[in-house]
Amino acid sequence: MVTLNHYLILSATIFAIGVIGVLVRRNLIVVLMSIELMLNAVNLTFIAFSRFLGSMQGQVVVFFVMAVAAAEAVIGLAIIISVFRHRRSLDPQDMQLLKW
Amino acid sequence: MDASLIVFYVLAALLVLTSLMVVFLRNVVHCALALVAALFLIAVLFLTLNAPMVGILQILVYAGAIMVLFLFVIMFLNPVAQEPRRVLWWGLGSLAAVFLAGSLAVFMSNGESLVDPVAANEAFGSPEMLAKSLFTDFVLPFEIASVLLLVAIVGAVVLAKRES
Amino acid sequence: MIIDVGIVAAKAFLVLFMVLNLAGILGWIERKGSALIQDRIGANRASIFGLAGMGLVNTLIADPLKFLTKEDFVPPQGDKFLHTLAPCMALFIALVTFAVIPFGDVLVLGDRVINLQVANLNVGILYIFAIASLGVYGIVIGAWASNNKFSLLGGVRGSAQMFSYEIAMGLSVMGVLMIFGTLELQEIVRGQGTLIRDLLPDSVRFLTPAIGWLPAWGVFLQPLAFLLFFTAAVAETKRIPFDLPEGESELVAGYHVEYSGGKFLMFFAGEFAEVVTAAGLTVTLFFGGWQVPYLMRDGFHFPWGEVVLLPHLAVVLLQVGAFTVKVVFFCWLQILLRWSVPRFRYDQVMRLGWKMLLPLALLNMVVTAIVIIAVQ
Amino acid sequence: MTVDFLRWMPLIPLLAVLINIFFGARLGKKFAAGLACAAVAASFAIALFVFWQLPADGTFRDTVYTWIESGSFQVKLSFQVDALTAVMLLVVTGIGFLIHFYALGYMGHDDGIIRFFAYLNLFIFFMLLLVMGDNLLVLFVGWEGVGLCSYLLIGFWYHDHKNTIAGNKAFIVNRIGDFGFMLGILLLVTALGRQGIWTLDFVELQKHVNLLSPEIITLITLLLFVGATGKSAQIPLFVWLPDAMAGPTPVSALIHAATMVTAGVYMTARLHFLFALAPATLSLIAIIGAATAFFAATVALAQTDIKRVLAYSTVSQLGYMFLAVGVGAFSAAIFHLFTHAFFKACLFLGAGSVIHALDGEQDMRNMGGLRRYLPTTYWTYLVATLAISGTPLTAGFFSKDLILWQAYVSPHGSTELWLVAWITAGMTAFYMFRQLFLVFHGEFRGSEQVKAHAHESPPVMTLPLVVLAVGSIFAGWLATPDYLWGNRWDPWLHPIFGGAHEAAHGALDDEIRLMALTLAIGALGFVLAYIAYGRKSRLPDRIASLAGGAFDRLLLNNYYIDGLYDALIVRPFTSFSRWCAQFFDPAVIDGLVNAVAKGARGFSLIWREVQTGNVQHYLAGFLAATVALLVYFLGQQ
Repeated sequence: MVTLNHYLILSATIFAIGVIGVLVRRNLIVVLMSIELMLNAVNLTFIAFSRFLGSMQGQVVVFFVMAVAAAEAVIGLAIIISVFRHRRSLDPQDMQLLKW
Repeated sequence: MDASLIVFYVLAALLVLTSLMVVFLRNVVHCALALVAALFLIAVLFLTLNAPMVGILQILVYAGAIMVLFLFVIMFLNPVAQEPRRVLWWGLGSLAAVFLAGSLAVFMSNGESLVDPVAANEAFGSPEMLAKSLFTDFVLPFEIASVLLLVAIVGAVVLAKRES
Repeated sequence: MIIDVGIVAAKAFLVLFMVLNLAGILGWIERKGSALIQDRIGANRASIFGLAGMGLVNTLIADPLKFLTKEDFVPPQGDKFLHTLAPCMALFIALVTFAVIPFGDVLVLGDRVINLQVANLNVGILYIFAIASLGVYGIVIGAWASNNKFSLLGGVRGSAQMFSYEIAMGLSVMGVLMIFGTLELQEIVRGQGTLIRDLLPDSVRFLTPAIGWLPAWGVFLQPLAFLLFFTAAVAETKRIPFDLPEGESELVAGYHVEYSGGKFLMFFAGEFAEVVTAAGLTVTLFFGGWQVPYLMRDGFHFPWGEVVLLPHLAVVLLQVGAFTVKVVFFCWLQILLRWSVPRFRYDQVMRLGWKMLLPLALLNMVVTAIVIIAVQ
Repeated sequence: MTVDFLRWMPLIPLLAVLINIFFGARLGKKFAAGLACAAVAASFAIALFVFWQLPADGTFRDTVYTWIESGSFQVKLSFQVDALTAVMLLVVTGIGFLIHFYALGYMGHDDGIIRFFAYLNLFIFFMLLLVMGDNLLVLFVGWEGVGLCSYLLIGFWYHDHKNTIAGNKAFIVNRIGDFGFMLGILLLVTALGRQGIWTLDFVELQKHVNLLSPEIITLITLLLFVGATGKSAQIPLFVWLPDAMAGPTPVSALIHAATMVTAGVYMTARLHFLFALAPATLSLIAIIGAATAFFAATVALAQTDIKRVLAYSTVSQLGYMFLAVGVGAFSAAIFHLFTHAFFKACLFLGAGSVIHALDGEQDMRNMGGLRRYLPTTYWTYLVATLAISGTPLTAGFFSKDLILWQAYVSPHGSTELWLVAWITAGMTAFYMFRQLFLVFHGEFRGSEQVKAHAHESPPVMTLPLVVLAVGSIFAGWLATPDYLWGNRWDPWLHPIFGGAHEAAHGALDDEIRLMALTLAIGALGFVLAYIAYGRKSRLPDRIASLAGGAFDRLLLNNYYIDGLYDALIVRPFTSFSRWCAQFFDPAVIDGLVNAVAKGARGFSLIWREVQTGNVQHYLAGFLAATVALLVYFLGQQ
C-alpha cells in the first residue's frame, strides 16, 4: 500500500536534489531548471496531500504554482538572455557586482 | 507488495535518477531533457494520485511549454564555456542537501501517516471538479494569476528585447 | 482481465497499423498528387513482376527497405544518443496522439461492450495537446544533436513555430468544447450525431426548414474555429506552406540535415503520421468523427421520417469506414495544399500565428460563450 | 469681547506679500507697489474701525486657532486689542501707510521696488503680530519677524557690501538682545509653571504674577529688558541703529524711528505688571534710559551725516521713553512714543526728500540753503524740528515735558535723572537746529552739478510730510499739563496701567517752574545753534579743533564704542571662531567623526567578506539555517 509518507519522502528527496543543483551548478540555466525541480517536488507534496485528505485545494494550489512557475521561468530566462548579452557568460559567480 | 507499490517504486526510482541527472550531467541540453523526463514522471505520479487534470496540465505547461522555452534559450545562447567544477564545493553542497533531505523526510513523515486514502469518488481530480474550485472559491487568485502571466509576458518582452 | 488487456492491445495494434500504413500510402499519394498538379506522369518507374502501377507497393515496402539499408550517419561532433532519440520521439509522439481519437462507436460482442477508441481519458483533448506539445522535442533534440548550424537554426525555427501555433490551435477548439461541454473526444463525436434542429433555440426555430436537416457537426457550428484549427494543425505538421524548419532553399534540410537511413525514415514517417493525426483530429472535432449522417446505432433515421434498420456489425463497419474515408479526405486535402501554396516567409508565419489566428480564436471563444449563455 | 475681524489686519499685508513675491514680477511694479499701499491702507481702515468701536475699558479678542497644545499648556494664535494696542495699531498702520505712500515716490525708480514693498508689507505683518498678540509667544514671533525685516531692509541695496555688513550688525546685535528676551520668557514660563500655572497669555500672567518671588521677577524683567535694549537701541546695544541708516530712508523712518525700535517700549508697557514689581529693574531702566538719552545726544552734536544725526536723535528719544518707563510713567512713555512717531517720521522723510533732491548726498557739509529749493520740505522739517526741540504747544513739548516732570516728581524718579534729561533737552534743541541751519540755511556748499539738479519732491512725497507735520503739532494736545486742559491720555490708558502706577502728581508751581527751566534750556540750545551755524561763523571749526580735534573725533565716532566692542568682543570672538574652524573642528570634531567612521569601516572591511555577491554562497547560508531550524524543531518534538 502506498502511503502518504512514501510521497513525502520522495518529494523531500527531489527537493534536496534540486537544492544541490541551485547550490553548486555554475550555469544559470541549470540553476533555473533546478528551481523548477524544487517547485515540482513541492507540487508532488500538494497533490499527495490532496489525494490523501480528499481535498481539491491541493490541486488548485498546484495549478497556481504552475502559473507562477511559468511566469518565473519566462522572466528568469529573459533576464538570463539579457545578462548573457552583456557579459557573455552564464556563470553566476561572474555576476557578483551587487555587494559592498 | 501490491502492484501500486511496485509502480510507485519504479516511478520513484526513475524520478530520483532523472533528477540526479538534471543536477549532475555536464551538458545543459542533457540536463534539460532529464528534467523533461522528471517532469513527465511527476505527471505520471499525479495520474496515480487521482489528479489526471493536473497531470496533463503538468505535461502541457511544464514539458510542453516551459521546457521548450528552456531548450529554445539554450540553443539561442548556445553557451560553450565549460563549467568549472570544484570538488569541495560540490561535496559540501551535496552533503548539505543530504542533511536537508534527511531532516525534511524525518520532519514530514514523523506524523501519523495516512495509509488509508480517502475513498475518492470517480470525479475527484476531474476537469469539472478542478474548474469548479477554480471558478468559485479561487476565482480571485485565478484572475490574479492571469494578471501575473500578463505581467510576465510584458516583462519578458521588455527584458529580452534588444535596446535599439 | 487478460481479455481486456488483449482487446486494448488489439485496438492499439489496429490503430498503429492503420496510421502507419496510411502514412506510407500518403507518401505514394503525395508523389502522384504532385505529378498531377505539375502535369507530369510521376512515380511510374516502380514495377513488380512487370506490373506498372505498383508504385503503392513500392512506397510501402521498397522505400523503407531502401532507407533501412542505407548508411546511418552520425555527425562526429554530434550527440550520438540524442541523435538517435530525436527521430524516435518524433515518430512516437505522432503515433500516440491517435490513442484517444475514437474511430467508431461501441462494438457489442456478446455481453462485452468494446469502445472503439484505444484509451478513453476524461481529459481527452488536453491529452492530445499535451502530447502534441511534446512533438517539438523531436525537432529540437535532433537539431541540437546534429551539431550543425543549419539544423540548429531549423530547430529554433521549429520550436518557435510549434509553440506559436499550439496556442492558436488550443484556443480555436474552445468553442467546440464549450458547445459539447466535455473534454472527452468520444463524447464530442457522439454529440455530433444529433441534428442542428435539436440544438436550435426557440428564438431562431424558424430556420429549421433551411438548416435543421444538417448534422450537428462542428464545422457547421463553428466554421471559423474549423478554419483556424485546420490552419494551425497544418502548421504543426511543419509542411509547406509552413515548412520553415526545413526550408530547403535556406537551411538545406533544416533540422534533419544530418539524418539518413532509418532515422530519416522515422522523421519521414513521423511527418506523415502527423498529417494523419491532424486529419483525424479535424474530422473528430469538426466533421463528426465516425458519424455517418442520420446513422443511429440501429440504422438510418432520415429527417424526413424514413427509417432503415441495419445490423449492428454493419453499423460499426459503416462508422469505421466513414471515419477512414474522412481522414483520407483530409490527408489528401493537406497534400493538395502542400503542392498548391508557396512557403511563407518566417515573419509572415509568426504574424499569421500571433496576429491573425490567436485574436480570431479568442474572438470566436468569446462570441461562442456569449451565444451559449444567451441560448440558455 | 470676541470678534473675528482682527485677524484681517495682519492677514491682508501678508496676502499682499505672498502675491507680490510670487506674481509681483508678472503684475508689474506699479501694481505691486499699489497693492502694498492698499494692503496697509486696508489695515489702517480696520485699525480705525477697531479704535472707533473699542469700548473705554474693553478688549477685542480674536482667536484664530490653537497653535501649541501640550497638556494643560496651550498657546493660541490669538489677537487682542486694548487701549495700548489700539494706540500702537494707529501708529503702525497710520504712519506705516503714510510712509508706504511716500515710498511710492521715493523708491519709484528703484529696480527692486517689488521686493522692497514685499519686505515692507511683511514688516507691517510682523509688527501687527507683535502689538496684537495676546500672549508672549505671538509677541515673540512678531519681535523676531520685525528683526528679520529690519535686516532685510537695511541690506536692501545689497550690491554695496557696506549695507550688508550694516544689516548683519543690526541682526547680530539684535540676536544678543533677543537671546536675553527668550531667556526671560522661558524663565517666566518655567517659574510660573513651578507654581502650577502654565501660560503665556498676558491676562493670565497678570492674574498670577503675584505668585512669583521678587528675586525671580527682578531676574525675569532684567532679561526682558536686555531684549528691549537690543530692539530699542539702548546702552549697551545701541550701536546697530546708526549703521541701520544704510537702508532706504522710508525704512529708516518706519522701522528705525517710528515703529520697530519702539517695540521694546511697547513690550515693557505690555508687561508693566511685571516691571512694576521689580523696583531694582525699574531703577536700572531709568538710569540706562537717561544715560542713553544723554550720550546719544552728545554724539548727535558732532555728526555730519544727515541721517546719522537723526539716528542718534532717535536713540536719545528712545532713552527718554525708557526713562519714563523706569520712573513708572508707562503712559508718558507711550505718549512720547506716539508723538515721537510723528515728528521723527516727518524728520526722516524730510531728510529723505533732501537726499532725493540732492541725488543721494547725505553729508550736511555739502548742503545749505536748500530752503529755496525745497520749500515744503523746509517748512515741514522746521515744524518737526520745533516739535522735537520742545517748542511750546508742539507735540514734543507736551510729551517730553511730561517725562521730565515725571522723572522729577515720581517716587522712582530723582533730581539727578531730571537733570540729565534736562541737559539732554537742551542738546536736542542744539543739534536739531544745527542740522536745520546746516541743511536749509546759508549758502549751498555742494557742487554746481548737484545744485542745478536740486528740486522739490513730488506731491506723493510732500503730502505725507505735511500730514506728519500737522501731527507733530497736534498729536501732543491729547495730554497737556494740568494748567492747560489737562491729560486726556492717561484716562484712555488707565484701564491698562491701572491705579497702581498712576502718573505722579506734584505741585503745580513746581511743574510750571520746571517747564520754564526746560524752555530756557531749549531756547539756549537754539540760540547756540544759531550763533554757531545760523550765520557765517568760524565758531564750529574752532570748537571742533579744541584739544587738537580729539573731542570732535570722539563724538563723531560715537565715543569709539564700536571700536571698543570690536576690540573687546568681536575680535576675540572671531579669533576664537577661527581657532575652532582651523584647529578644533578639523582635529577634534572631525577626528572623532572620522574615528567612528574608520572604526565602522575597519569592522565592515572584515565582515564584508561574508557578502561575496555570489548568490550561491548566500543560498548556502540559507540552506544551513533551514537545516538548523528543522533540526531544532525536530528536537522540540
